[in-house]
Amino acid sequence: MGNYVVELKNVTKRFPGVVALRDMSLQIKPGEILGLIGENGAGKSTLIKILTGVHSADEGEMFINGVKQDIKTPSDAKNAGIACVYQELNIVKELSITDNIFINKYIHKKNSKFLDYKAMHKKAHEVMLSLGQDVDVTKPCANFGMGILQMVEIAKAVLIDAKLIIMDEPTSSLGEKEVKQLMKTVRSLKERGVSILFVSHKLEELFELCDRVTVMRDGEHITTDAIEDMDNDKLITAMVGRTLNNQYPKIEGKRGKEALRIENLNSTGVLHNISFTAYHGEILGIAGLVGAGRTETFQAIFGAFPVDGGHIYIKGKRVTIKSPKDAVKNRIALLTEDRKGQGLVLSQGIDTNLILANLSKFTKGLWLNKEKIKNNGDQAVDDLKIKTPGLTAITSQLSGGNQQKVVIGKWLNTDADIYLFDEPTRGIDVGAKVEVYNIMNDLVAKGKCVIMVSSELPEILGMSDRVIVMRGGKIMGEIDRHNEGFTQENIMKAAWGGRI
Amino acid sequence: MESIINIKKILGKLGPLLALIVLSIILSFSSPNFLTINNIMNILRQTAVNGTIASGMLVVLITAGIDLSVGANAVLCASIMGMLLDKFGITNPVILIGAALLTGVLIGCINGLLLTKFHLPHPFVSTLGMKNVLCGLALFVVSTKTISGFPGSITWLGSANLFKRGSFSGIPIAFIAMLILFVGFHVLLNKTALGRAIYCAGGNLEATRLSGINTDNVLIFVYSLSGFVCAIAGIVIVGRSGVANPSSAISPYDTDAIAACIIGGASFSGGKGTIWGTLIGALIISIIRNGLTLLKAASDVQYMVIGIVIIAAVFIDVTRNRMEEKARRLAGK
Amino acid sequence: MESIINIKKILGKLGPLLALIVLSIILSFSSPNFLTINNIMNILRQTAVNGTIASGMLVVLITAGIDLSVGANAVLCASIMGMLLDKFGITNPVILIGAALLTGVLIGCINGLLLTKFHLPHPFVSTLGMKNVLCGLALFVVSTKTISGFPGSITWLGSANLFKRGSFSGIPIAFIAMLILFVGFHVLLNKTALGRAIYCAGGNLEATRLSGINTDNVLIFVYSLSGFVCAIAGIVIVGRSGVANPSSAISPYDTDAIAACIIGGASFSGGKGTIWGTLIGALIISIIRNGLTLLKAASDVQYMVIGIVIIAAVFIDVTRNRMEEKARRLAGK
Amino acid sequence: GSKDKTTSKPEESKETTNSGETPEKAEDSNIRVGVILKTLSSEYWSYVAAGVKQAGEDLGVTVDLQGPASETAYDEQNNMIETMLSSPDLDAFVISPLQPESVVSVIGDTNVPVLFVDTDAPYENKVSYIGTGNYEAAYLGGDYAAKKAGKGSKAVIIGGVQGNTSSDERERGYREALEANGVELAAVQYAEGLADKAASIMENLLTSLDNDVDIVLCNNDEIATGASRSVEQAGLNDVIIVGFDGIQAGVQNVVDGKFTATVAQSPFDMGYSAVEKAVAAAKGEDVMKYIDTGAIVITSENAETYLAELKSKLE
Ligand SMILES: Nc1ncnc2c1ncn2[C@@H]1O[C@H](COP(=O)(O)OP(=O)(O)OP(=O)(O)O)[C@@H](O)[C@H]1O
Ligand SMILES: Nc1ncnc2c1ncn2[C@@H]1O[C@H](COP(=O)(O)OP(=O)(O)OP(=O)(O)O)[C@@H](O)[C@H]1O
Ligand SMILES: [Mg+2]
Ligand SMILES: [Mg+2]
Repeated sequence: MGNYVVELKNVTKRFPGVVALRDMSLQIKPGEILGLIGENGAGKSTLIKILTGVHSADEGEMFINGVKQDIKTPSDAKNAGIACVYQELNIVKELSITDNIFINKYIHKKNSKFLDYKAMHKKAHEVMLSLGQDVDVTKPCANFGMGILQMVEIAKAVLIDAKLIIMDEPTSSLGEKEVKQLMKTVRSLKERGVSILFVSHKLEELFELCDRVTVMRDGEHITTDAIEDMDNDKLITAMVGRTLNNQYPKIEGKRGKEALRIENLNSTGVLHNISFTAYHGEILGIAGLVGAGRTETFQAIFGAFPVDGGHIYIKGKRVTIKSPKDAVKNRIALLTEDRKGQGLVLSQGIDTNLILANLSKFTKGLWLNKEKIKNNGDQAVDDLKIKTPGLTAITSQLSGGNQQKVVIGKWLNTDADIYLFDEPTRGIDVGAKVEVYNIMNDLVAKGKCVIMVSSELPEILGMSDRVIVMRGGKIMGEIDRHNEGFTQENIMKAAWGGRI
Repeated sequence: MESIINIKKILGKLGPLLALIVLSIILSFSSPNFLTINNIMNILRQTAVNGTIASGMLVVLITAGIDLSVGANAVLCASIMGMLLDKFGITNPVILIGAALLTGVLIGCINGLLLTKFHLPHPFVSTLGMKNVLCGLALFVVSTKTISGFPGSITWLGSANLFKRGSFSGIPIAFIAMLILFVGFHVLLNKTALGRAIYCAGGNLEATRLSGINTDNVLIFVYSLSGFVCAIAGIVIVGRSGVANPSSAISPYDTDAIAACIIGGASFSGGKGTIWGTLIGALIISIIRNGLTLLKAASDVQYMVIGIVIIAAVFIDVTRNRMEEKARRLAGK
Repeated sequence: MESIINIKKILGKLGPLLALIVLSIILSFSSPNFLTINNIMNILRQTAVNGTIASGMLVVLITAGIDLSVGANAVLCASIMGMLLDKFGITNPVILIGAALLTGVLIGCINGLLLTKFHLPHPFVSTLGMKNVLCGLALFVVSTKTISGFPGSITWLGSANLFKRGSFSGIPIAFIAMLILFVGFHVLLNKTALGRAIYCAGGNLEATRLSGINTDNVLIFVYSLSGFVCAIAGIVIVGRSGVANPSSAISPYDTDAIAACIIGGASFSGGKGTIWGTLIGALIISIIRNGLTLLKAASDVQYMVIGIVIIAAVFIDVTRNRMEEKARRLAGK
Repeated sequence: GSKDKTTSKPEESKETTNSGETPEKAEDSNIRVGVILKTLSSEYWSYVAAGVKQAGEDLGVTVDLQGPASETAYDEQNNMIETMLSSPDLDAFVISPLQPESVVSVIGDTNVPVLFVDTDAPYENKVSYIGTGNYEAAYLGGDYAAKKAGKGSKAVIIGGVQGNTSSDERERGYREALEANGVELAAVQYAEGLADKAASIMENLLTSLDNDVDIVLCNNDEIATGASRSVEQAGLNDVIIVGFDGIQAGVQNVVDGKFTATVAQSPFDMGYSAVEKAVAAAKGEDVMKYIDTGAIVITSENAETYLAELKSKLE
C-alpha cells in the first residue's frame, strides 16, 4: 500500500443523469508517468477533479502515501502535493504571466508582507524559458495565444514542488515544438521523483512517455498495464470496446472546380500576402507551428479578423466578407479552435447550439419549427455519437470531446460549401476522431471543400489531399498528396522556415 | 405533451411562485382587506407600470446587459406628450401616442447603438449616462412644468377598467395590456429564431457572432424593444397619475424593474430568465407594497420588508435549485 | 526600471486623465472662478465622500461584483452615531466612530456572506435588497429624525482644513484622509498577495479557486472593506453636513461611485481597474458638478451635461484602447 | 432639538438687523446675488426662480441662480453652497435649505449676508427669512379641510419623503390642524413625490379603510393628482383632497373640481422679495428679520384668478 503516492479506491461519482465514475480505482507509483486514456465522456476529467478536490466523490476512498485522506478543496490538494494542469485553461487573462504563474504562491520581500515582483518576474521568465518560451512575462495573458497559455499552466504546476502533477490533455493545443518541449519537461520532472498522471488522446505520446497506462470506459476501470505490454490496437480495443482498422480512413475524392481563392490577404503584423486556392471535393490541410497565423487566416476569411487588404473569391466570383454573417451567407463554415469561448453557448442546450448557425432552416415563417429542431437534433446526437442525457442538456455539462462534436454538428447543419476546420479533433478520442474524419470524407464526397488547420502532423498527412505550410503569417509552400515530398520531414522543414 | 412540459417549466419557477404564495397567505391573515376582489384588482393595477418596464428589462438582461434609462425614458415619453399638449395644443391621440412610442424606441435604439457601434463597454455606463440626459430632456421639453389635462383617449390605457359594475372596481386595462405584451414576449423569446438569438447572444456573444448572427442588430433590437415598452409605460403612468411630471424621471423605476426580473429568475450574466418569472417577480413587489400600505407600515418598515423580500425571494430560488440538483444526483438514475 | 513602468501605466490611464484635463481647460475658460485656489479646494472637498465610497466600490468591481448598498450603509453609519448621540447622549468620539466602523464592516460582511455562503447569484440583488434594508434601518434607529449637534471631534474629519489662513480656505482634511486611504488601496492591490488574489478572483473566479485560494474569504474581505470605507464616508458626511439625515440613505451615492470607477477604467466583468483611475474618475465627476454650478446651469442642462460626460469619458477611453491596439497591430505585433 | 426653532410664527417681526459686517457700497449694476433654491427641477421652484429672475431684471443686479437636481440631493446643495460662497465677488446670498441644520454648518462663518427663502434655518447671522413656514401653510390647508369635513371625520396624509424637512413640516402642520379640529388621522403614507405611486397608495388606503375617508392631505399637487384619480376611480365624490404648492396643474384641478383646494405659498413673490432684500442687505440697508410672504388656500372661489395671475407672471 505504502508504495503509491496516490491511490483511489472504488470511487463513484454521479451527475444529474449520468454516472461519471463507477467503482473506479487508480494507483500512482512514486516517480512514474501513468497514462490515462478513455473515450470522450469516459470520466477522465471527473476523476482528476476528484483528485484535486474540485468535486467530492459520492462513494469511495482516497489514500495519499498509504494514508487515508479526504481532499475536499483545491487547497487540500495543493497541501497534499497534488498539482494539476486542467483541460480547460484556468488563466486570469487580465493579469500578467507572472501573476498567473505565482497565483497563490507569491514571493514576498524579505521580512515583509509585500510582494517581490522583481524576483517573481525573474523566476517566471526562467521557468517559461525552461519550457522553451522566451516571452515577456510582465504582459497580460490576454496578449498570448493558446499555446503560450498552456505553457503558463504547466509552469504553474512545475513551480510548486508537487509530488503528483496531473496533466489533462496538456498537448491538445500545442504544436510539435511545444509538445517536444513538454515531453522533455515531463521526463525531467520524473527524474526528480515527481509522479505524473498524463491524460491524452494521442496514443503516440503515451507510448513515448508513459511507464504504465490505465484505460477507462464509461466511468469504469478497464485495465492498467505496463506500456511495454501494450500496443496501439490493444489500447484502442480496451478503450473503444472494438477494433479500429484504420486511424485515418482517407477516401480520395475527385477534385472539382475552384471553391475558394484567397489573393494577397494582408493584416499588418500578422498575415502577409496569404494566397491560396481550395477546390471542391478536396481536403486542404494547413500545417504550421503554434502562432503561425493559421487561426488568423481562417478568422480573416470568415470576417472575424481585421484585414488591410486582399481579395476573396468564391467559385471564381469576388465577394466581400465583412462579418461572420457575410461569411455564412456565402456558405462558409468556421469551426473555431476555442470551443468554449467561440464555439458554444455553454448556458444553452445542445438543441439550441445545433441550430444556431442556420436559424432560418429551422423556422416556419416567423416561428421556430420545434419538431424539426428535435428530429434534427436527435439525428445529430446519433450520428455524431454525442454522449448526453438528452437533447436539451446544457452544453456546459458535456465532456470536452462531446462539446466539440456539438460544434461540428452546428456547422453540418448549415449546408455550407466551404468548411474551415480549425483543430477539429482537438480533445476528442480516437474513436470519435475517426467519426470526424468520416464526416470530412462525406463532405468531400458531396463535393464540398474542406480546409483543415491541425497541429497533428499524422492527421494532416492522413487526411489532406494537399497541404499548405505556414510560418510567421506567411505561406511557406504547398505539397500535394501524390507528390513524393508529402512527408512529415518536409512539412516540418517548411514550418521551421525552410522552403519546399 | 408540450403542455405538460410547459406546466413543468412553470413549476420549475416554483421558487418565486412559492415566495408569492407564502407572502399572499401571510398578508391574508394580517389584513382582512388583502384577499378582497377589489384589492386584488388594485394589485394588478399597481403592477402594470413596473411589469411593463420589467418586460423590456428582461430581454436586456437576457443579453447580459442592463438598461438604467428605463424610468427616465418612460417619463420623457410622457413629457413629450405633455409638451405636444401644452405647447402645441395637440390632443389627437394618434399623434401623441405615436410621438411617445417614437421617442421611446429612438432612445432605446441610441442605447443599442452606443453599445454596439460606439463600442461602449458595459451598458451600465451608457444607460446611466442616458438616464441623466433623459432626465434633463424631460425637464427641458416641458420647461419643468407638470402637465395635466390629457384627453381621455390618452389616459384610457392607464385608468380604464373592464367589467366595472357596482362595487367591483373592474379589471384594469393597463394590466390586461401588460399581459398581452407578456404573451408577445413569451412568443418572441420561445417561439422565434430572434428569441433564440437573444438568449444565445446573452450566453456567449462571440460564439453567436461567429455563428453568422448579426449580434449588433440583435442588441440594438433588444434595447429598442426596451425603449418601446418604456413608452407604453409612460403612457400608462400618465393615465394612472393624470399628469406628466418631468421631475419624476430620476425615480428608481429601473431598480424595481431589475428586481422583478431577478426575483423571477433572470441573471446579470445573461442567457437566463423567462417572462412569466418576471410577472411573478413584479407581482411580488406589488404585493409587498400593497400589503405594507394596508398594514399602514411606516417608511422604515416598508424599506426593510422590501429589502428582505428581495433577498429572500432570490435565496429561496437558489436554495431550491441546489436542493433539486442534489436530489437528482442522489437519485442517481 | 520600475518607475518607468509606473509612468507608462499612469500614461496608460491617459483616457480619463485626458478627459479631466480637457474638462478643466474648458471650464477655466468658461468661468474665471474655476481656476482659483479656493475653488480647487472646494473640488477636493467635494470629492472626498464619493472618492472614499468609490475606493471600496473599486475593489468590489475588480472582483466582478457590485455594491449598491454603499450609500445606504454610509448613511446608516452616520445615523447610528446620531442615535448614540441623541438617545444615549454619548459624545465620546472613540465610541461613536467605533460604532460607525463596526456597523459598516458588519453590513459589508453580511453582503459578502450572502454572496458566498448563501450562494445568492449576482451581488446586484443582495446589495439592492441590503440597500433597502439599510434605508429602513437608518430611518428606524433615529426615528426618522435628522440629528445634529455632533461633537467637534466627530465633525473634524469632514470639516477641518489644513493651513487655513486669510482668504485661503485650507486643504480639506477629508480629502487628505481619502488620499491616504487611496495609497493604502494602492499598496493592497499591487503589493500584497491578497491584492493579487482580488484581481484573480475577478478575472477568473474558477481558476482562482482551483489555484487553492479561498475565494469565499477574498470576497467576504472585499465587501467588508467596502463597508469599512462606507463607514468612513458616513463620518465625513456627518462632518460636512453637520447632521445625520436618515432620509438621504436612498440617495444615489452608489451610481456616482460606480461611475467614478468605470470612468477610471474599471469594468463590470472584473479583473480591471486601478485606484488612481478611480481618483481621476471621482475628480471628473466633482469637476463637472462644480463647473456646472459656476456656470449657473439650470437643472435640465446639469442633467444632460453629466449624462453626456459620463458617456464621453468612457467613449474616449474605449476609443483610445482600440486605437492603441490597432497601432500595436500595425506596428507589427 | 433645535428643530422647532427653524419655523418662526407667522407674525411680522419688527426687529431689523444690520446685515453683513462691512458690505461694500456698490453700484447696483455691480451687485451680485447668489441664489440657491431647493431644486430647479419642479414647477413650484420654477415660480420662485421666475420671481428671482424678475427681481434681478427689475433691480438691474446680477443674479446667480442655482438649485440641485432634486429635493433630496442634500450633498449636492451643500457642494453648491460651498462653491458659491467661495467666489470672491458675491455680495449677498439667498438660500432655500434642503436640510437647515446642515446648511448652517456648511455656510459656516462667511462675511456675505445670508438670507433664507421658503424654508428658515437657525443661522446666527441671518439677515432675513422670506417665506411662510411649511408648517404654517400646511396648517392652513389642513384647517380648511378639517373645518369643511367637520368633527369626527376621517383623514389620511400622503407625505413626500419621510425624514425630509419640508415633507415632515407639512405633515406636522396637517397633523396638528386635524387634531385641533377633532378629525381622526387614519393613516400616513409616503409617495416620494411620485404621482403614480400616490395613486397606488390611495387605492390601497381606500381598501384598508373600506372607502371610509373624508379628507386626503397631500405633500404636493402631483401627489394630490394621483390620489384624486384613485378616489375618482373608486367612485367617491365627496372626498376632500388638498394639494400643496399651487402649480398650474394643481390649480387647474381645483378649477375642474378634482381637488377641493391647494395651498399656495406665493412662490413668485417669495423669490422676488428675497432678491430685493438681498440687494438691500448688500447695500447695507436695514432689512426686516422676517418677511411673511403669506400662504393662501386656493379653492374653487379664487382658483381661476390665481391661475390667470400665475400664467401672467410666468410670461
Ligand atoms: N458538471 C457536470 N454536470 C453534469 N454532468 C457532468 C459534469 N461534468 C461532467 N459530466 C458528465 O460526466 C461524464 C464524464 O465527463 P468527463 O469530463 O469526466 O469526461 P472525459 O473523460 O474527461 O472526456 P473528454 O475526453 O471528452 O474530456 C460525461 O458524461 C459528462 O457529461
Ligand atoms: N511564441 C509566441 N510569442 C508571442 N506571441 C505568440 C507566440 N505564439 C503565438 N503568439 C500569439 O498568439 C497569436 C495566436 O496564435 P495561434 O496559436 O492562434 O496561432 P495559429 O497559427 O493559429 O496556431 P494554432 O492554430 O496552431 O494554435 C499569434 O498571432 C501571436 O500573436
Ligand atoms: Mg476531459
Ligand atoms: Mg490556432
